[in-house]
Amino acid sequence: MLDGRSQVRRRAGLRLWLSAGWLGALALAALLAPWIAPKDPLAQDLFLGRLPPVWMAGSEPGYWLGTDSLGRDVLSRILHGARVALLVALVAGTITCLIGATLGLLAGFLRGWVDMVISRLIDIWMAFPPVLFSILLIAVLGPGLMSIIIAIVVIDWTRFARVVRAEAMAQGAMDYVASARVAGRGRLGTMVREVLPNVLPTIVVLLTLEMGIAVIVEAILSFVNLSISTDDPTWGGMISEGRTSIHQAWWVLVFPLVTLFLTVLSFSQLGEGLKDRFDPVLR
Amino acid sequence: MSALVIRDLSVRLKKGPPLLRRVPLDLAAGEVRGLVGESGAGKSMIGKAVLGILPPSVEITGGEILLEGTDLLRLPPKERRRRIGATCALIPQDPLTALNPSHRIGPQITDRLVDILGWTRPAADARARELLAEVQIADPDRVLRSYPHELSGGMRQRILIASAFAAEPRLIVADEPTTALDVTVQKQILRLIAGMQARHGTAILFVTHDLGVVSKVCQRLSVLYSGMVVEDSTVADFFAAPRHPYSAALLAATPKYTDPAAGLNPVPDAVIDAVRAEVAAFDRGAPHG
Amino acid sequence: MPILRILLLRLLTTIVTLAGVAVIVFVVIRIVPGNPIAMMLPPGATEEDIARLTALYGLDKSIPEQFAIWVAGVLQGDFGTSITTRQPVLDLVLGRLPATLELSIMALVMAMILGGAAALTGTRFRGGRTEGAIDVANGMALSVPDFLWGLILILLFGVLMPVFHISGRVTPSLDLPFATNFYLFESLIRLRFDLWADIVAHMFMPALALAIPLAAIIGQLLKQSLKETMNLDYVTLARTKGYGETRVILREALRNAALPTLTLVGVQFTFLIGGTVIIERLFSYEGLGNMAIDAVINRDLPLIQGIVLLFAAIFTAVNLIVDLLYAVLNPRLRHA
Amino acid sequence: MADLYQIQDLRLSLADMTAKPLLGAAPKIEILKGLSFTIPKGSAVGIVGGSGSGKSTLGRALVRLLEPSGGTIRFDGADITHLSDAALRPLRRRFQMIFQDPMSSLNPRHRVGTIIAEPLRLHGFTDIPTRVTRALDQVGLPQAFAMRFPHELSGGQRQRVGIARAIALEPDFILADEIVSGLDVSSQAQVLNLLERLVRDLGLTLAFISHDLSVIRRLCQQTIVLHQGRIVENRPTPDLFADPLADYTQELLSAIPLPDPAQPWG
Repeated sequence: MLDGRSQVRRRAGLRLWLSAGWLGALALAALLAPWIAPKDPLAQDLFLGRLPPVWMAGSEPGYWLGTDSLGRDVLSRILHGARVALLVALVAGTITCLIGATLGLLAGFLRGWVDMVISRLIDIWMAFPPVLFSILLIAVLGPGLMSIIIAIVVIDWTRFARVVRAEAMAQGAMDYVASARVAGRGRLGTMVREVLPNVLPTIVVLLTLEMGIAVIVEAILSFVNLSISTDDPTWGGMISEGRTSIHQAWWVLVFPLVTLFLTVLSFSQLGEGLKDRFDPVLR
Repeated sequence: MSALVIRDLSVRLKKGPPLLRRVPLDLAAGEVRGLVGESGAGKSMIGKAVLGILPPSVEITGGEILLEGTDLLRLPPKERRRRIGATCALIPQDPLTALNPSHRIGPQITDRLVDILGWTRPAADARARELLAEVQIADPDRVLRSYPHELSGGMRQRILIASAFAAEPRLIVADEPTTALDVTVQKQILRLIAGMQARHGTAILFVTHDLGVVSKVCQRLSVLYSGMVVEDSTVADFFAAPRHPYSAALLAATPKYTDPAAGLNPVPDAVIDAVRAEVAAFDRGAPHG
Repeated sequence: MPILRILLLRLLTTIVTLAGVAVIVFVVIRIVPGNPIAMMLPPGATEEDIARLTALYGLDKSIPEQFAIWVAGVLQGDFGTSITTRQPVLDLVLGRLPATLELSIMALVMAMILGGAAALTGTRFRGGRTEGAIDVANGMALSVPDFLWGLILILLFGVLMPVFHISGRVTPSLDLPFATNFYLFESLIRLRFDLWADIVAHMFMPALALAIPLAAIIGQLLKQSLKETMNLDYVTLARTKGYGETRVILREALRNAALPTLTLVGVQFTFLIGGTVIIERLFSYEGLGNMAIDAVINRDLPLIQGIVLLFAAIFTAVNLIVDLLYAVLNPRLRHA
Repeated sequence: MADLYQIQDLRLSLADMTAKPLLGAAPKIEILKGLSFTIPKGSAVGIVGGSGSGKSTLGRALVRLLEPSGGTIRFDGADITHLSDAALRPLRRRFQMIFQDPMSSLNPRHRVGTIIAEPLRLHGFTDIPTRVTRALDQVGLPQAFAMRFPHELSGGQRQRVGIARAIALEPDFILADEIVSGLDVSSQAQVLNLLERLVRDLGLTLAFISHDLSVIRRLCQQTIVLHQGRIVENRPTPDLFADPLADYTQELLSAIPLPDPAQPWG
């Protein structure tokens, strides 16, 4: 048993480092994109359209991952796209988490009418198809970074609220909550000091998961042409463009897709890894 | 004739510390033997090893389990399972979780008879009715058609006892069968088990932490500490004068309402140290397991 | 009695939920910038033309007034008229519904088969390498959403090894003899297996993309639930009776373990249906979701309202069905 | 000797959620059906009963984790039956509770030191580190344990932390709810000895809830036998054991298996 645990820990550790490594590298690339990108991501050159990656025949030096139909450098666009993706992930993820987790904690711990109101809101929200709702919101708010962030927060707070509510409810039934009452602690104090630390690991997992989801939502909105603007490089926009020329220039789709895939995977694995590592109960 | 003979049974956590240390045990046909010890002493591990229900994290590293002369550990898994199913039974601890909530009571008593022993369904049903009458359940037909949640805890424990005796086993492992019950219900259930045992002549391995219970239902007992049998006595001898200092201390620690002084004597540190040293010496002498 | 109670309670909350959805959508889409009427008229239209049409669609009234008119219509089965196609919203929406339903149910079946198999295999060989591999696969499938799986499937089975169709619901050149829009179902009934195969070849990849994350969730929850159940006393008891491992899992544990999984799968299935919106777009599949995105882009307000409300109705219906299933399968409720 | 607790016709009902109708409140089940008794200052009272007798509910009402639906609870003369949480707060220091399951009653994310210190901080104590040290000392745990998490301790050690948390506040009254039922006999004896010594040394009043009459016999001067929400017997412990009056008490006593084969039992 002891042995089994150390094996799990090793695997969890590897997972944590791999995902943190990828996200760290990506963040660095995003920060330095204007300096390290080999080309201008917006520069079009119709004579250099649909160039394959450098290791293939017919490629052009300097265009490492090839070009799209307008002759824009795929690598440079991926690097610049990372700026948008990570910004959305961080800002939207954090705000969604704060709002959703707070509402969930209040509903699950305080119960009563607070829970009634919040639960009913969650029910109504859950009756919306989220993708359609976000597209609708972008149509209302107009395209742009702010709109995307607002749309994600407005739609996804229920993800946190639902799970945190259930968890807080389960924790509320534990005797350590009763013993805090016996000690004379008030309701809000008990919630923050006693219950919150026990719900925190769940919140961390949800938060990193949400960051991954935010990246995807941004990509989906770019895909249906509702994100920032058609020119600015975003991964979703590149995927959308690559989808149409998939038989002629696969690299336009594959490279942003792989980047997006690894990023989303890393976010979710990061959360699981962090939970395993910093949970005193599991440790 | 012995119903069960265990020789040198060693069990350990996979690549971990030993849980049972060369345990010897002899259970005569029709005898009730108590297995006592504190939590972690390995008392229920013995019953699980016999029935082949050790958790997957645990492995048997040596010894023999002779059931009516056949070593269970040498049989191929499938045959071993069938033989255990045909000749042994378990009375589990918690009546509330030991019956499958989505099956009716009837099949839960008769399934072994039909599926493993090849009885016809009418014969098995008749047997089930007979058994329920024996454990003093009125209206057996209704009970057989019920789901577990429709019955009380005491009723469920009676059904589990009936089910254990269904195939006239030679050996029953009773794993803390009354720990979850109120003391008044415990008395009824223990009486019921003792009565059934006497009528059917079944040998029972009775796992419990309660020396009071042992003194009421067992003829012999084994006291375990850290997977080692430190004492093997008849009940009469043990309660008159326990031989091992650890088992003597355990007896002194057991509360007794007739004697307010009993029950507040923790096992002295010196006794714990001595028995630990014994275990350590044993491990040095016996690399086995 | 409890089943009836659950039903009634559900019905009440459903009404509240649908009313909430209706109000929110109605308000949100009416703050959309840009006049939808101006968009549908040819460039040379005069101010009077626009005003006349705006009045025709009732868009010149206040939002509460518009809402009252709309609700009155809905209660009589009139969901308004689409601005872009000028057809009744109800006809449009019901025409597309079968395609989306078939896709979702196909995905659900795939997810249950895949997830169930993963959970059972993982439980049967728990503690070993097989379980480890299943856990890793589950973890990957779970953390990557349907949109990405769709793109990956397009690359794998549409481009690299083109075995399935990557767009549409059926090959356009085929002659369809169908009376309803339930193509998959009707082709079976009419014994037109050639058409059925073509429809499946179109539906397979979008359905699989939707199914993968749900399969992972089912696999994970069911396996966890199975493993917990396998430690319960009644399972141990069954082992001592002489039953083998596989039999014990299937006969003793599966049913009890499936119950808690079921309620969670209900919520997840509504997520899957929500996912059809983008997956239908990705695979150019002519369902509700694809229509919804067009409706948003064209500012077709009555159509958006109708579609969103229909989705909400489907979601609540799914939850209702799950609650009923739970009650039927749980002996505790059935006989109480 | 004055009474610390005066309980008059105490009634308590809890909602039965399994029978909740579609609309409106769930029906109430009466758990405690009119209990009257007193707990004298400085005494140890045992409360015994089977499962479903209401003994734990009674305990939780005494420390006002539950609000009674009828009758009165007076603590040191003050009526605390319906006091709000805020009004109770200053009083809370004076009646403390030790829980049955220390794994659930000690917050798994806090260190032992924090668990003991937090209540002190809430009640405005000064020199908290000294008090934590002294509390650990009193329950026989080494100082280093202050830095440990609950899951790193054994069952007996966890229960000592529960005791330390309660006595650190210097209360007048301690409620112990089945605090040894999860422990082996040897650690059971250690914890009981410890509790008995502390109650004596600190002059505490104790209510000890248990299903085990043998334990109560040793620890308590007075025993209350509960059965189905009613008091069936409430007498000085030696009298009760020598000559049980109520049928249920007799049944309870005769059902206990003594570790003695000579006892006529079954």
